Amino acid sequence: MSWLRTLAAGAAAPIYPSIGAGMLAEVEQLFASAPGLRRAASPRDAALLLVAGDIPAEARPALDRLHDQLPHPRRTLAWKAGEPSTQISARLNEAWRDLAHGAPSEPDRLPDEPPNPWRGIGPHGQGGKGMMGGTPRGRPMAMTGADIRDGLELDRYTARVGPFAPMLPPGLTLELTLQGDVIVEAHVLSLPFPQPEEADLPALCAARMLRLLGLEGAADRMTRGHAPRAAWIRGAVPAGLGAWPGAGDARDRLDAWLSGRQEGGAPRDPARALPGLEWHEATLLLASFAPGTLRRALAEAQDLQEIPA
Amino acid sequence: MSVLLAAGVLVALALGIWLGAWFDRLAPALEGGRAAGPMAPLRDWAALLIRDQAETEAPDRMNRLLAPAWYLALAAIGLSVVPVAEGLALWHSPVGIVVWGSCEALIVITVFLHGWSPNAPFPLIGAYRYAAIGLPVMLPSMFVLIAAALPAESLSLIAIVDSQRDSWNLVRQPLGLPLFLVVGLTLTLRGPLDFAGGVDIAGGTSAEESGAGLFLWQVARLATLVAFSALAAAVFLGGPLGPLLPGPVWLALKTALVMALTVLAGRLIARTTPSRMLHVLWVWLLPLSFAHLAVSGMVAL
Amino acid sequence: MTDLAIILLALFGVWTGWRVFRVDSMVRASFALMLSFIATAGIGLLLSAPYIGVATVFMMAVEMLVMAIFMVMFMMNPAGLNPMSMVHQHRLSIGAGVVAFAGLGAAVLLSDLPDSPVAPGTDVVAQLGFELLGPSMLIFETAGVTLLATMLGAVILSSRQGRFGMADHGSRPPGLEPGGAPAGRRPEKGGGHGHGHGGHGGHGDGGHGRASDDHGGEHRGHMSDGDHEGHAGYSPDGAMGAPGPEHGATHRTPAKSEHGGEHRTAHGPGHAPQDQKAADAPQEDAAPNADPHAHHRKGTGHDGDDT
Amino acid sequence: MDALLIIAAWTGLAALAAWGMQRQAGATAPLAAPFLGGGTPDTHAWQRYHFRPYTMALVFIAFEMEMMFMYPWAVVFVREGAKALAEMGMFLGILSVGLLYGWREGIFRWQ
Repeated sequence: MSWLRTLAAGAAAPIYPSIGAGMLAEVEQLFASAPGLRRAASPRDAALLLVAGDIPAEARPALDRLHDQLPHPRRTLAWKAGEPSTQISARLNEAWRDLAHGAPSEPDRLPDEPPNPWRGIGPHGQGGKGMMGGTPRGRPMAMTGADIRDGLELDRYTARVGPFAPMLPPGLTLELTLQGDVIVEAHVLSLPFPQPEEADLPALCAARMLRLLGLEGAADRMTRGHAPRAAWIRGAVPAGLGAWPGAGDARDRLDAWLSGRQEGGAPRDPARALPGLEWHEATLLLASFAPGTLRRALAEAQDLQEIPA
Repeated sequence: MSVLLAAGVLVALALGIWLGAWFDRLAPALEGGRAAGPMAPLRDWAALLIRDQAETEAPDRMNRLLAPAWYLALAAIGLSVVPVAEGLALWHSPVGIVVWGSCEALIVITVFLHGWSPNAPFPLIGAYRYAAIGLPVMLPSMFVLIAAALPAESLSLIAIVDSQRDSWNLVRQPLGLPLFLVVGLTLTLRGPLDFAGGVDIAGGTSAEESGAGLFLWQVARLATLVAFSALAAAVFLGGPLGPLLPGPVWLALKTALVMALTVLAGRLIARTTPSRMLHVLWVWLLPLSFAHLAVSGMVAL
Repeated sequence: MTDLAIILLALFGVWTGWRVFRVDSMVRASFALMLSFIATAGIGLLLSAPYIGVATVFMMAVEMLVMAIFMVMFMMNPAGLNPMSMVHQHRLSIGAGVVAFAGLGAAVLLSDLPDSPVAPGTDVVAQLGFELLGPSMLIFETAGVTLLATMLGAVILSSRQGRFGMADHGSRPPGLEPGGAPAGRRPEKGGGHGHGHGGHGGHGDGGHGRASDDHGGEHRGHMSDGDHEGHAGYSPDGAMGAPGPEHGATHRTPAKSEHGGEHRTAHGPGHAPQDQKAADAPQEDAAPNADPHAHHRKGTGHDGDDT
Repeated sequence: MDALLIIAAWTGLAALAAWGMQRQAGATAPLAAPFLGGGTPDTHAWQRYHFRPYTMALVFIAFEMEMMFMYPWAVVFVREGAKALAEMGMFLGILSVGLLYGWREGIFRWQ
């Protein structure tokens, strides 16, 4: 199958970036302009894990989990601040060519243990008893709770999302409880990583929202510094989403960015606004604030909450 | 004869899949990005095929394996009812547009299964979102195809093509193609109607897919693009009708045109939130297709 | 040849029908049933009923998808992660099955089935159309009215948010003049609204059904009150209420506390004992009943306690 | 008969291709874990999933059932002329009432 490997080596390198402190803007520029690189939507679609910038010690376990979710063959590359993007781009391309030609894959970083022991437990060895009991195949089943919109007692799914989730600002970890695709509870576990001021540039902020609206091409175009070519950009953002006094709503902020202005207002405790929102609305809301603004607002809210306790 | 025709459909499908993938790689040029050469789709597929397919935690293994197969098969079945030349289709169904409608309904199920089977949160959200949008999108599709059946006095696609000898349905029923494009974007999981995917859910139903599974899914999406475009070409652009060139060539050209249109629309229109899109579908697009049917009825009388 | 195909399809239909009851996953069960219907549709196709056959596939595909969605929504262990049995009430169902099989079998064997093959080239679909517009017109229009009733019934039974507020809070139109009595018919036992918990629109509903009902239900009314474990008011058009300063302290309360307890913190002190009692009482029978229209029945049923 | 053969052939071919190409080898536990951007879930993702537009789904089924009457109607529309137009107009008129009602009650969105 060497012809298949030769063919594959010529393809764009599929990369999942895990973005650390200070590298958000640079990673975005890299994927918008460097040739031969493709930003994968999830690690399953990637062969290379790009670790950009410094990853704080708290985020290391998450990085290990992410690493192990890349299918074989896989390889990790670190991109430290200061290395020019042409150089990292060349390294990434070379690593992909190696992998395509059969270079060895990296082993798992975490031990091969299920989240809970289950083998041999229960009447059929599936790890559980009865209809809902035990930990069938290693995990318990979700249990019911009342919904905040219509009160139906359906299951609540609790998970921690982030810090390297593609739809959240890098570094932000949320503990979310979902009913269907609506968030019924949200807590901030870790703040977004600090980013340099250039990450707050209007064009980059607008591009992040465009990506969430499915306009990959237009977002790349904005990142490269041109006006986007797309229809229904404003209209696609629901009116009134993420409205704060003095900060307008998400649509206003996108408008401001599209016309090259920095948005002015800051939200108060944005995480509190998440419950009650559908998933897409929630991601749009978080993306409708510049990373720096969002980080400050989340940090302030955390300080506030710690005092009365 | 039938076997030859079936082989022809298969070859056309394969070529169409490659063309669709290439269109996808050409489109960035419109936005000042890089256009890729004709080999690019093959390279991308090879890159998928040399990688492993990751198993998920306690998946519905059978459905995960077969969802791409059903998607692909439905595209091929849908394509089989499209007349390739005047009066000639692989499947001479007297109810061609109902067959296509069934394929649409089953495609929604297939996408749902694809998102359900890995037992992971983002694919699951994608699956349910898509079901919520995919179901009501079928209504405009039915209205549009029924409107096309009025002047033909038949549900057969051969008769519908035949009824366009004097003027194409594109002229008689100008709203038809734009409305049907909405259906096409939904069935091929593209752009403003790609509610099965999206960055906000890390690729949605495909978020846990890798290797050959992802390859098959992408190929099936493109196959559906080909089938949809061929059907749209037959219903609105007169299919194989045309001067000088033989019928199949005309059909191929018109199919390629509709494919390009769909790719463009998918790239240039923003995707709103699912709740809002549901509202748009029922409150705007459904009455619009109602009106479309009424006007087409008047014109046909 | 056709006979063989019909036999094969019938066998496939029976086998997939049997699978419905043997699989653990609701999704697999629904779509196994769909395959069974598709096999039947295939037989229709062979019996020169192309429209009926293909339309069966169309209809059943859509319906089984919706059924799968609802089954997953309301059934315990929907994916069959723990093995389970889909079969209940064995004796009764075996009896019912045998009777149904015998009855239908007898009907097929004893009735005088027509034996007139459709002439090739007949436009069956057009005949169906003429039938609809001719002799069966009344049936056809009746179907329209029936389906309208279905749609209205579905909306009334399952939709909670109506024009005039939550369905289980009475959902009554506003007065004809400002401050007047609500227009429209009064619900038999009186709705939750207008029962004199001045200012607190919905709090009188503490006695409604399950405590969890209010928990979600009063959402709209409470947008600015800052309770409910800290969500800043969702209004249906996606607008976010601005979180006010009073959102501060109550927010970090763990969500899984009893609903009654939360209500105490949420309501003013004057309301607390009464609401606590009202909220606790129905919680006893608050089995996880996820049936959407159960709200309405339960809601009105408990209303008397409160008023 | 042809139709069934065509359907069976395409389905069979596609299933064979899927079966032959895909290899779902048993993955290690960390590789199989669901992707959450580095985070972890508490429970299985499969759950009593809250499908928000449930009322819409019910109304949709009723509406779709009604649409099935329109296919045979379309075939004879031109031949029957005004009569067909009037009848279907009445039929659709009755059903539009249902849609209007649903729209007023706000069912065409996430509940």
